[in-house]
Amino acid sequence: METIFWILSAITVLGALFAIMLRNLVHCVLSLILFFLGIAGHYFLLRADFLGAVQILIYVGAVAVLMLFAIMLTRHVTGDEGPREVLGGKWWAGMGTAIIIAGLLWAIIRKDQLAQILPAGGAQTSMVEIGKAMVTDWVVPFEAMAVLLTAALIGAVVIALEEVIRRR
Amino acid sequence: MGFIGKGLLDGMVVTARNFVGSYFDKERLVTVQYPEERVQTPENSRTFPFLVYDDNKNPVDTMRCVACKICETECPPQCIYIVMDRDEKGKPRQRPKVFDIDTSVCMQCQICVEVCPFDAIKMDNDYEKSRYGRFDELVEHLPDLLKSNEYYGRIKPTEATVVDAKLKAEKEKKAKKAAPAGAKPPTGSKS
Amino acid sequence: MNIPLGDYLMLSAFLFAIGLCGALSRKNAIIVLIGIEIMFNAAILNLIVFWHYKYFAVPTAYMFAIFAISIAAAESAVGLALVIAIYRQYKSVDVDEFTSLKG
Amino acid sequence: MAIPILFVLSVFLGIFAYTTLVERKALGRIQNRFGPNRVGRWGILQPIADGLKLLIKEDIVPRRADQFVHFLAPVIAVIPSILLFSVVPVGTRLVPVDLNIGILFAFAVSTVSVLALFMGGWASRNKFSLLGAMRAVAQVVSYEVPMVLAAVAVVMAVGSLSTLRIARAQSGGILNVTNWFVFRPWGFVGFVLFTIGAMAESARTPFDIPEAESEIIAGYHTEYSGFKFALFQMGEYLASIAMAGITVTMFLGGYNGPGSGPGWVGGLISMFWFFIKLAFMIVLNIWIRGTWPRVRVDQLLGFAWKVLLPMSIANIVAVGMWHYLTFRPLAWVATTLWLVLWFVTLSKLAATENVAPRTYRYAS
Repeated sequence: METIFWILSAITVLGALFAIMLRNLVHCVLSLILFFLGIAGHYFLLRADFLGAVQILIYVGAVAVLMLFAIMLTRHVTGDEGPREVLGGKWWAGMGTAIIIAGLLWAIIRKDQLAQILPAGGAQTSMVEIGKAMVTDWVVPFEAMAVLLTAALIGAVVIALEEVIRRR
Repeated sequence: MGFIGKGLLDGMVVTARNFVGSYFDKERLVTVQYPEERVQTPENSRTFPFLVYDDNKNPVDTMRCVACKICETECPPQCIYIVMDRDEKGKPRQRPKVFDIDTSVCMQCQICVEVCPFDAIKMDNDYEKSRYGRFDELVEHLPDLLKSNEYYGRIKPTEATVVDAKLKAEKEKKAKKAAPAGAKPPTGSKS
Repeated sequence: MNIPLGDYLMLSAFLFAIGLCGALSRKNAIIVLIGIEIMFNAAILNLIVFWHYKYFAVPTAYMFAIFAISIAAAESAVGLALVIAIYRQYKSVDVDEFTSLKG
Repeated sequence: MAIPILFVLSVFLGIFAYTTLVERKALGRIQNRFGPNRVGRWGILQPIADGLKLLIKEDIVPRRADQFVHFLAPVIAVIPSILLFSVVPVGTRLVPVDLNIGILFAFAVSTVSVLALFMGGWASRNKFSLLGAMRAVAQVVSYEVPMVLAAVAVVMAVGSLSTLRIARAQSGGILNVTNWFVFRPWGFVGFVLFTIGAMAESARTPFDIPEAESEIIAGYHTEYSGFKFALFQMGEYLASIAMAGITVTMFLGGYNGPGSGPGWVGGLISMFWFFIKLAFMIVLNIWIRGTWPRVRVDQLLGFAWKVLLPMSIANIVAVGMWHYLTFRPLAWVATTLWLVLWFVTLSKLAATENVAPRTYRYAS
């Protein structure tokens, strides 16, 4: 179990690092996919099977593919950044912020009893339970989500199609 | 009655009929199993030239070619190369010593056949000429080029009948002409 | 499973920092979006870790995670549509060049 | 655990090899030709010969290609296809893995395969490859939606995502046959929708625009040769066989059939029925491939979003009606009417161009 955890963590961290550091945009997205898969593996390890499958289905199957499409539509298809500098002028600001936040979180986590081993949960939350919870206790957020997704769908289409409509 | 997708279903019926039919009805099959069976080529199809001889027992001596080199000069891509055969004294025998056709250059125009006064060169319909090399292997030499008159009659029956009749008539005419002059052996068989 | 809860929290803290670094320091709008996605995922991982160790029987955290994933998907769809629209306007995806709102 | 996995790997890879042969033979016969018939009697050793040929062929990588991604793409193409088999219950006693999120797992895994297509097309640095990759992504992403929604209908009826539970729910009835979901109005519609979606997802011929030979050479695998090409083919075929297996499990009653049961004998009979149905699905795929012309890109996407998607949503509503109308004859009539109504409406809406019936001047 621990070995799997460390392997998955290594995959996840490396994927995330490469995703923000590589020069080639498509490579960035591909390593982002590695990161997503690592996170899905963590979900499976944490016995959240449904969430793991949803993670792969939505992030790998939809979000990453959407990003690839956006790269294809906006840049030279090879995805290379070109000779310009990769990081912005104030890269040290971003780096510094990240280091400070990581340090703070590390301090908080080390300090508390959070670092100790906790017993894992009992029986698996079944799909049926999740489904029931979604349409009883959580029906309002669920419906709100439906509205949000519809709005996002229409909004995305309208924003991206603007040019075409104007051309006509 | 039409509904969406009816055309697709009709198409599937057609292909199913083809599938089943091809097992029972040999007429449907459009392909032949090549090395075992061959397509009958049309009589006037042509590939490369060959030299005709008359007597199966003695092909070299009974070939009709007299090495007159008309075909060599007429050949548009100049793929024919002829050297006349000579006896020890240097007197020309009326037959080629070397007769080469570079089949990689030959464009199968049949002009050599048209110009030959002796009906010695004819077009083959053998299409299996693939070789393992590009240069020497594609040059056909005299022994490969010699083919019998029966073979010619077999691949191009109509044309061969006409040619045979013509040659026979010529021979008779010559014999008639030669008879008064004396017993001179007809050309073509000198040995 | 005897992995300390803290290890998971450290992992997600790291991932969050990496995502933040990417979102703040890169010039390319798509990489900024990638950084935001990484931060989202780190947060959801945190949620699921706590669910696993403390509230396994209750699907509340699960619900939150599912909703968060859907929101992230919607967000990235709209974000990428915006990137495409901005690219049409400026012929660039460099966030430093989108300065027409500066006045 | 180990035996089913070994079984899956060996048997389904064998089925893959011989599917290529059967497909070539059947396509030949459909076009009034013999298929391959040289290697062994009836060409029975043809798959082995093909495999050997592809193994010893030179592996060409374009100089400007993105070497790493170019190498990775065919590998990724195969992995999800093999993983798909892990949730297909082959017999009552032979279930590789019974995941309680089986169907969802299958869809999640099958979405990964699109990445392989994209990576292969993008890394080749070839405009045809890239066009193929773009088409592949657009197509797979669009067809996933109606396919998942068609599966949702079954999941709603069974109340579980587990493939084994879905297969079990279809046992019983007369001869173990009448409870198959394909013999329900919503099940039949779902079967058609899912089959179309699965065909599009694995880029089989009526929807093979990612590799349309006459338009973009070979699409995303234009620049692949040798064994990498073989891996792409293998991934594609395995995915389509696995999708056929999932279709069988969800709509055609899985391993259920006359005589299948929990015992050893019943288990063997159930495997027999499963493979018979799998063969039926494969043959149907080949038959369709041999018959229908390739659709145009805009037709393809329009069909997914304008016909399949509304139809699958209507199908979900039909399952709800089926569930709540406990008086079965009424449920039959109501769901059938509802689905036919939608079908007629959508087909009327889809046929926007009124093309006059074609008159032939010379043909009869």
